[in-house]
Amino acid sequence: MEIKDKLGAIEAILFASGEPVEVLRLAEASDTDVGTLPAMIKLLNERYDDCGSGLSIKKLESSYQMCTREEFAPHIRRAIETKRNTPLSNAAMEALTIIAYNQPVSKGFVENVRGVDSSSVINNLVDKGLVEEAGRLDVPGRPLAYKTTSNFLRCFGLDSISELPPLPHESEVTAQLADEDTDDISE
Amino acid sequence: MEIKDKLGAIEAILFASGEPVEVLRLAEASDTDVGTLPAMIKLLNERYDDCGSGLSIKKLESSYQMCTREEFAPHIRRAIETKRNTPLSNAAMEALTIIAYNQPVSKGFVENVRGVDSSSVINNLVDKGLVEEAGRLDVPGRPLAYKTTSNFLRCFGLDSISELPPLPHESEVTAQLADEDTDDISE
Amino acid sequence: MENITYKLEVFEGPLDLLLSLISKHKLNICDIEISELLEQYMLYIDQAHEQNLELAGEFLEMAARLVYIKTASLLPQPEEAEHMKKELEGVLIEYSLCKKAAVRLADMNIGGDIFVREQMKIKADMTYRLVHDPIWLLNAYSGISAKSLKTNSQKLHIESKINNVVKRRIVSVLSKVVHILRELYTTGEVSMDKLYNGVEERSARVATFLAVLELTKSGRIKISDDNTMIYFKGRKNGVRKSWRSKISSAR
Repeated sequence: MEIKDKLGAIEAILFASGEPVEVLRLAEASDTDVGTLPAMIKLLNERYDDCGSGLSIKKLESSYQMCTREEFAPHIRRAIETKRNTPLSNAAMEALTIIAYNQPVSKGFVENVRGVDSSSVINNLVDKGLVEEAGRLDVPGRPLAYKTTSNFLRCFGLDSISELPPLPHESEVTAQLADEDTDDISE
Repeated sequence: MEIKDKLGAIEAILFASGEPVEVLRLAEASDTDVGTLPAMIKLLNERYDDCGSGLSIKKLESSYQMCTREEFAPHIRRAIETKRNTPLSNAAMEALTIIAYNQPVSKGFVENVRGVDSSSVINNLVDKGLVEEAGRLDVPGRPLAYKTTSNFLRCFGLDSISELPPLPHESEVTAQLADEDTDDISE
Repeated sequence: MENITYKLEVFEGPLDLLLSLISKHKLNICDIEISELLEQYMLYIDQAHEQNLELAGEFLEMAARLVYIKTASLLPQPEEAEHMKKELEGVLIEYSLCKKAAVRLADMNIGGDIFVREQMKIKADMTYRLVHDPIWLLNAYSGISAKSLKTNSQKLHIESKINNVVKRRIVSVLSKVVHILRELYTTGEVSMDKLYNGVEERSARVATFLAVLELTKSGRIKISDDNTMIYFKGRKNGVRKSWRSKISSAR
């Protein structure tokens, strides 16, 4: 195995691990001698320096970790924070309305109405500060309950939950259907 | 900001995000013009090629993602002891194919083509991040629709859904069944 | 779960089985001989039955469909059968295309060899800042409520069905055996009518009937020639005790 390949393997391993990798494990997995590993890491870091890469490899105790260079932190923050303003997905809107109209409500309830697993959707709503935990429900299993937040009210221009647009009443729906029927007849 | 710095910022953003980053978001956060972004990515990938890096940047629909090169998979596996992904079952591949070629598509459609209940197969594809919800279809019952993910593209080496291999022609099917017959006879 | 339900040897489902039969018996997928296909299909179902393989409902549904097509084709005007046959052929061709495409796609799978990483843990404010009209909420809710109402009512429906089955009292044959023997121990004989007197529940009546058969078979009781009276075939006390203790421990 050439040095070039070993360097590639070291990069790939450090990238994929995310967390710090023990010197011994890194050497073994990249077919590198433990003694020469520091020199290899140095080669990689020099290459990163030369081309102004956004990455660098840091030594922590007896481990190595790949990370970004500090000077690019503002860019990273911008990239991650702009994500917060991507409009809500259909799935997220559905889960949010089910919680809004039925709060406090368990994850199970949302999943029942939607017919699919909704864990990640709800976690996402929590991350976005639209929904928060509201204790546990007093039903078997004592599931976590969720309710909407004040940020939710702000995002939808509401003063309070009582201002949610009223749901059409079931009798209205049937009345409307009946109306449509009569329309059909009169046509 | 020099090109060198922009390249560094792009690298840092892609590294830190982990998941695919939308073109617009990446351009904005790295102070790059959307039009020149593809050229910048190309520069980075060329640099990675030249020095035999373990990394590469993939385009997935309208996003970019940093990932490792295939050839280093054995090293990574040795280092981080990931279980080799169990290959997808025939049932899963069938459902995935139907969704990929007809997306967005309901569970009912998949079941119609396969002739068997496919709920657990589809849930499994969702868990594996190959398939995700895509709103509801505007047909009676408003069933949930499914589409493939960017992870699907990466796993199957595609840049976009339009690159899916063309479907086999009907005549191939009839011919193939006939071929199998002759095979049987010759055995 | 998918394994036990659909995996019958190598078949994913009834369509998979049909395709294999078509190929094995050199049938023309564009003009299937239904009788031949039905015969082979039923042969397979029988074999599966013999091996105690649990077949998914879909396999039986398909059998019914094939039988129906065959029956309809015997009618003076077999247009419906012809139509259903064409439909089945269409489904089979479509499914076989899907299988073929799935194999091609599977060849391209490199997912396990490319690694990505988790997002770095960065303290970022992810609070949602966009502002929407509240009518969005109503729209999203009414988009699902029709469906959820339907599924919820369906669920009720299913629950009531299950309750019909589960909540109905099931009377065990054993309890009736005990009942009959108890009668016999006290009186030595009992009339058939008396056993059924006041027993309204179907399950209880069936259990009584089976209990009489069971006891006759084991030679514990005998029935009069006109089938109206049951007599006790006397046993030693010790046997009686051990039998009863067996029952009470079995309970």
